[in-house]
Amino acid sequence: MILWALAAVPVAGAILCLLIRRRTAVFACLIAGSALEATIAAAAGAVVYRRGAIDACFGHLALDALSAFHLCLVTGIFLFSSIYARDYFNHEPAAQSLDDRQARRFGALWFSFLGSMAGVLLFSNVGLMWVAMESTTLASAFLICTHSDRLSIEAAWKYLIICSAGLVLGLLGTVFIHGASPSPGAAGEGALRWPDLVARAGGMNPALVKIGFVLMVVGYGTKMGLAPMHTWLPDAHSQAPTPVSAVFSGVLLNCASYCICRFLPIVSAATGTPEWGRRILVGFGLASMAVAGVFILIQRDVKRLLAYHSVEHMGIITVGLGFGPAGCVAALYHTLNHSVCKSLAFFCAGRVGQRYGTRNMESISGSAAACPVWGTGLFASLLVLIGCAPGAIFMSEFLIVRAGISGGHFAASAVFLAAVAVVFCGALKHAIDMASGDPPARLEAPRPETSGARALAASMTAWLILTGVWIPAGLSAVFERAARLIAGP
Amino acid sequence: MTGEFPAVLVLVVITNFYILNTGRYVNSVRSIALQGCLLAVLPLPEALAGSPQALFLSAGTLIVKGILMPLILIRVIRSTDEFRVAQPFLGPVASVLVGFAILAAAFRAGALIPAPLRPHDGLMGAVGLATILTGMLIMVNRRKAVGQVIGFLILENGILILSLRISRGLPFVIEMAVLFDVLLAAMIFGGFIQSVHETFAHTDVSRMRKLKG
Amino acid sequence: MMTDLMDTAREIVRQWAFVLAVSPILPGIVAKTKAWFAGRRGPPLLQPYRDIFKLFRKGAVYSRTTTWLFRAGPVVSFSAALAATLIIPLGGMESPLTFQGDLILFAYLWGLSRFFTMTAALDTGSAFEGMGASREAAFSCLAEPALLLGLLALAREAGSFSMSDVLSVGLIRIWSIHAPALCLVTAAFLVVFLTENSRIPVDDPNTHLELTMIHEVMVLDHGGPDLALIEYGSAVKFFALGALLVRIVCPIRSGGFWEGGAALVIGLAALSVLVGVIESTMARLRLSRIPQLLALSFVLSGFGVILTLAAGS
Amino acid sequence: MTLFLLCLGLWALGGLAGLAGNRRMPAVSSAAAVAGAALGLVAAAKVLVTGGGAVYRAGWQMPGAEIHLALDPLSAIFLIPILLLSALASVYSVGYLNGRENRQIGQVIFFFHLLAISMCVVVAAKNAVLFLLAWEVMALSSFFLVMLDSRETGVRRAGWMYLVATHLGTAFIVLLFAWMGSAAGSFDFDRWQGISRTWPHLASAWFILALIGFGAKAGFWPLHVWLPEAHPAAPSHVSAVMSGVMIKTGIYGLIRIVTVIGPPPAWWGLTLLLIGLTSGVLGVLFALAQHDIKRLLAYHSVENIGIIAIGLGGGLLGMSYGMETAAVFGWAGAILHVINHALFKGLLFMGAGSVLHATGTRDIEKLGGLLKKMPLTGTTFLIGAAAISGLPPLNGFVSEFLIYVCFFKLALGSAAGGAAAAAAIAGLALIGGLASACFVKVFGVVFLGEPRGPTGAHATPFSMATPMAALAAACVLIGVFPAAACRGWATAVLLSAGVVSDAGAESLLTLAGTLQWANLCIGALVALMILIAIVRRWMLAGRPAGQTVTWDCGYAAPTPRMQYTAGSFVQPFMDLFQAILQPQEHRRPPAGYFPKEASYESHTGDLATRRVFGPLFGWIQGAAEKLQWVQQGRVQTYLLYVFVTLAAILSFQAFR
Repeated sequence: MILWALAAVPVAGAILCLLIRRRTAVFACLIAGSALEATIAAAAGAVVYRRGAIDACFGHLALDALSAFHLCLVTGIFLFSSIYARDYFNHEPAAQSLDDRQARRFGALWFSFLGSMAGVLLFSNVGLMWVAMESTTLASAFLICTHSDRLSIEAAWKYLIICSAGLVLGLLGTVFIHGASPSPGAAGEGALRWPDLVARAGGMNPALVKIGFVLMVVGYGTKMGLAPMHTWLPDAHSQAPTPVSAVFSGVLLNCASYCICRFLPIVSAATGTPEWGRRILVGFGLASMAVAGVFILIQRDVKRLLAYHSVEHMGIITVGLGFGPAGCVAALYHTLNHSVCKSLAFFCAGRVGQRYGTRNMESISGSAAACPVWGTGLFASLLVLIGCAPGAIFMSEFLIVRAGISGGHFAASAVFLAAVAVVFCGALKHAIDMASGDPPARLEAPRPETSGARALAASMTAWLILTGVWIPAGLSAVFERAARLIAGP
Repeated sequence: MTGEFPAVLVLVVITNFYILNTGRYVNSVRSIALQGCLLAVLPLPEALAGSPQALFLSAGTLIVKGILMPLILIRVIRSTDEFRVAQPFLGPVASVLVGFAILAAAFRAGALIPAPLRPHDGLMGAVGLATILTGMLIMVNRRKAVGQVIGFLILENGILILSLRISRGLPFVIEMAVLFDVLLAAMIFGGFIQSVHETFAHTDVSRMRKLKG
Repeated sequence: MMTDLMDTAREIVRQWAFVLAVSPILPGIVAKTKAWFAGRRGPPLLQPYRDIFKLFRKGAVYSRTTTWLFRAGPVVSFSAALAATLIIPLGGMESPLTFQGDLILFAYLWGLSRFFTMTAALDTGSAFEGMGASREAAFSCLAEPALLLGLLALAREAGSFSMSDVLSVGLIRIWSIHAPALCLVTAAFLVVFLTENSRIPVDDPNTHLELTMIHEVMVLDHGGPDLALIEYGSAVKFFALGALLVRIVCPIRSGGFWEGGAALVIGLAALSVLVGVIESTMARLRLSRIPQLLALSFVLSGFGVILTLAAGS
Repeated sequence: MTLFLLCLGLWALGGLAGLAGNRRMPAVSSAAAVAGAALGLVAAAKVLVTGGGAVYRAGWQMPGAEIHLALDPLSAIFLIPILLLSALASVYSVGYLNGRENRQIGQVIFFFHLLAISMCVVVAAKNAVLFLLAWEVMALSSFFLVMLDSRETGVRRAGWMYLVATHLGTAFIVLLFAWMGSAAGSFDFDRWQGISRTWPHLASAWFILALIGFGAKAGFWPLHVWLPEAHPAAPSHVSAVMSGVMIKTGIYGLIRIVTVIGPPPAWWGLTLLLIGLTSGVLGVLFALAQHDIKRLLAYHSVENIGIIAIGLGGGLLGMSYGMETAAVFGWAGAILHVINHALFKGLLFMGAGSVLHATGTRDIEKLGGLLKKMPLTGTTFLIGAAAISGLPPLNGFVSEFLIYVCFFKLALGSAAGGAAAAAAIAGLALIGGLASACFVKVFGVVFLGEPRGPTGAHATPFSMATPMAALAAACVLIGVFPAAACRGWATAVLLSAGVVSDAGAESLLTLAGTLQWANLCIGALVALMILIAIVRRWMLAGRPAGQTVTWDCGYAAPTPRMQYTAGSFVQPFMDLFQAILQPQEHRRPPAGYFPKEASYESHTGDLATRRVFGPLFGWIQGAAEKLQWVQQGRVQTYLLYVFVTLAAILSFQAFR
């Protein structure tokens, strides 16, 4: 029942948005709808936490610890972004601002994006999961070019074509996994339900599963932004309106990583050793971190900078997943930290960019003085992002290294730290130069921020520091349970 | 028994080569339509064996891949005036030769794919693989947006063939969902190409290179 | 404990009295030797006593630029020199204050005296005195390692690193076994001795109006009792460093304080003559050559250490 | 332990009070700081006197982590300078910050208190995760303090270099802790004790990691590059704390890890010795060449860290050769030097801050004659300068003396250690000579002579003067009464560090005896100095004492411009060590018979920055720029990446 509700809210929201006339009402609808979805997701999460996995519709819809965790994260970030979106579009210059028609379209797409992501997490059937994943691409492509200018269309086209081509490989991977079962046809419609697949994994043809998994990693990895398939990511993140960038980076990538997670237990059961799959993940993760490091060093656009940070952090999460059970716990912890921190960073970067009228970091200086809330927030979130304690990301990276070392991955851990260090050097310079110095004289006196904006920035920062020094017991239990689903007990 | 249609499979390969060779997008789209119709034949034996789902699947494939998607593409081509294939990175002759190399490689690699179901049937796997690779080649090789979409559709067709070879097709619901998804994708691609055309006055995506680094 | 302390205090006072009484004669001997070489009659042997006495009775003139540091400089350098003599054993007996590590203190006391001489020089704001201080600093920081390495070589031979043990009668035995190492160290110490006492070929104590001078130029502005303290202090320094050299070269055995003291004074007189001879027969080195000379002395001590290490292993 | 926690609490309250942004808050915060420090000092003293420890444990929701604070003698001996200097610096800051915006003052107070708390936690933490967290908070809070005047480009650069250096160091520590933690199966330091018995072949790898990781914080050459940038940029009381105690947490970490790992092989000691010699000599040489007083002091921190490393190296060599007495002297010397350096470097930075506060410049070439205008600052600065030069009868001499003794003992006791000892002794002597030259330069040029520029100066406010006087007094007390100053802690600390196994060991008695004798000698020296000063005064009493201009070989009208400058003072050194210093000179020689203008300027950049890190970072940046072609914007190429990656992995998997 609750699962159906989760699926229904976005659909209803999308339809409602199309019916509403005024843009203010659309934004109210966005906030209300995503708040409702977040509440239901939290309730569902609580049920899962209390009673274990739940399902509906003959097991096609299901929610277990892993997907419940991701669902709560998705809906939470979505709620924040919806709140932020209203503020953001209110501050856009007149030429860029949404009119009623555009707002309606934005609202409908926004809800369908939410719905398709919820679908990815709710479908227990990996085939339908793929379909939902592909529809996130389709739903979000138009969100990127909300303002249809040349750059955003270029970015959206790259996003659309690369992600579609990549994801279609994921479909092929699903086919291979399906074909690897001893008798794929016999299982009928439930053949691709995840619990069944895991149960049958021991008897699967390992060679086919391996091919399937490689296809899967490349396919979903494209969507997740793993190098060298990440190329669409900086373009899309930088050109999308900031609330969309925040959702992209904050949760869309997580959904892709979630898809890969789902296949890990199947691979380790089918190949008889967990190491094979993990090695591939570690390789991709490290490559992403290295590539991100290179491009962060030479970046000039603040949103592209954040986008490459996403590449880096997806790499970190992937490496964590490749480091075994303890690494999975850390990777999930990191997923949470990255989502909160990155969306905060995007929120701040977006507003700072609006204030300066540019995203070029060389033209942004003294932002901490020029717009105290967002400039300071940008600096703080960048510091957390590059791994300064007591930010939560420091701790999760430490835990990943710990998992790597205790798993004997010395070389990988060393490369991991080296890549983090390169990113640190590059990004810190950008962060310092943006936050301090003298603001340009042309800026008019800052408008006072709404208390809602202040509260948003402050609460997210506080959360990041809080979880950096203390993980609530419930949260760590969630990580443990979800990690057990990925990496086995 | 599905897939006992060597002639159909050979025709699929020939359409691939034709698309690689042709200089006009309308011809490519016609071949895509033909390919869609050919794919619709593949589930027929199962449908004749009394599976209504296979019949639905066949009909769905025919409607979506044989009719709707080509129509969408033709409309896009008409509205954007992009009839001719812009000079690709590899010329038509080179493309065909590479296509041939792909085919040869696919026959070699198709034999490498372990097939628990029917160890002796090499043709279907090879053709599926060749079609996938051809789709990739076209996506990489064509400059214009329509060309890339055509490549994507061929890639998708290849996956369909290969899935029949590997696992006798995915479960019905999923196949239908995928079909629907692909249709949606084609529509959105179409819409996008139109806005690209409106904004840039051309659809040569290899010239959209403002975003880099 | 209390009686021990009283004994030590008595010994200290006795040693100081001895040093203060004897040391000014040594520059007198040097001057006499130089006069003899130059064919002059020269000042009387006891002239330094008279100079010091005369200066002590004078008043003083201070520059308006100076501060209390200018006045403190001579006090500190004189006390440091006098304190250093406590560590040197006179004759064949132990010095009043002796412990493992006293030779480090010995070396550092010169550093203290130098530090305050240099600051006092800079206190005048004079370019000349600043220049002197700068050169003093540069050359002494090369001389100090030479001194400490030489002491290390001796310490290794003696198996102890208190000055009294190093300069004990045991040296006679060491001369018979490790003469080369001791020769090297002696040569190094001679250079250090000449440098620290501002003697030719490093410095010329007599002509402080030349731009090339080092030590004397630093004390240009001092007068009266301050200058007396400086002069007296340099005599004591001559005594202390000279005693080190003399005791290495002739580690004679003698029973009591007075016999040993007398023997030491004879040795120091000989050293003064030697200094006079060197000053009369050699020219001052060019300023840029001085670091080379000091580096040489460092190498000599270092080689001495290497020899003792090789012998030990 | 309650006292210690109470101390942290008071500091925290003080920090939060600072945020209130009230005019009176600085005084309130520093009162809280002083009260907290007093409590903490009592706690530390109790530990040192009883030799026991105090423990506080609490659960912590973090994998592998536990809030485990414990004061053992080693922690306590580091805690003392931390608390002392932080509290004094807090008092100093009341006057120093006066005149800045309220908001800025609030920030400084908050981060300063955070820095102090995190330093305390670093030395008290017994859990690796807690240690790491405190370590990073320490780095971050000091980063914000360095960045206080971040409108200046130089300050931003300094902040960047500082945080990068310290964070790269942390990366090594993370690796080290993760590794040791997984080897020991726990992140508790107590469980790591003697870990090299179980994992003998890994101990050296750990040592190297610790050396790099903690060395970056401590400022071992060539990881010191951030020091000469960050210290001048930070407010002076912060520089005092950073240089005086924060970099010592690196030494603490190294000592903690080395003592935890187990018996050291000889090459550890040799490595530390070599690093120490390099840091010491190069640090002081580059200090000589600087004209910025705070930059110069920063290089002296490198030098003094070098001396500490030399002492530690000697201690480790003594342990590995089984020469307990030598080891005791090396360790005691190194640890005492940690305290001493905190005292005199804190004092010197505060002095430099007073000069900066009074004149508005850090360039020593523009200063002069300040002793008359700022007598207290000048006198205390002189004491600090003499102390850092290692001169008797001040505290710097005592610790260097102990280190010397260590090496003499090593040289006398073993042939193997002889060469190392000779190198150490020669190096220490050279360092000592150069340091005293450098401080003669600083003190002479800044405080003596006549003012060189038109800078005005005002007297030092009371709140700034008091801490300096206290520190100077501490320097003198330790110097004059070395035996009393060391007796209290040496036994407890050396026992807990595992250098000696028995409180009544002969080596400890030797240490005490030697110190007693040194005390006697120094006492004699001090008595003599006082006596002579009195005699001199008695002689001069009633005699005429004239006042005139400096004679200066007969110039009639000397001007301040004719004084020797710092640049000319160090010219012989620049000539001698030109190959290492490589100064960049800008000269305009006088031309013609009546030259109007001529000038000479020299600037000495850091060797490691220019020759190692600059080119390295430049190379990385250049390589990154070259790699940009990977992403040239053509979507077809991007698709190719996806397909080629797939093909590559599949074929790689197929052919394996």
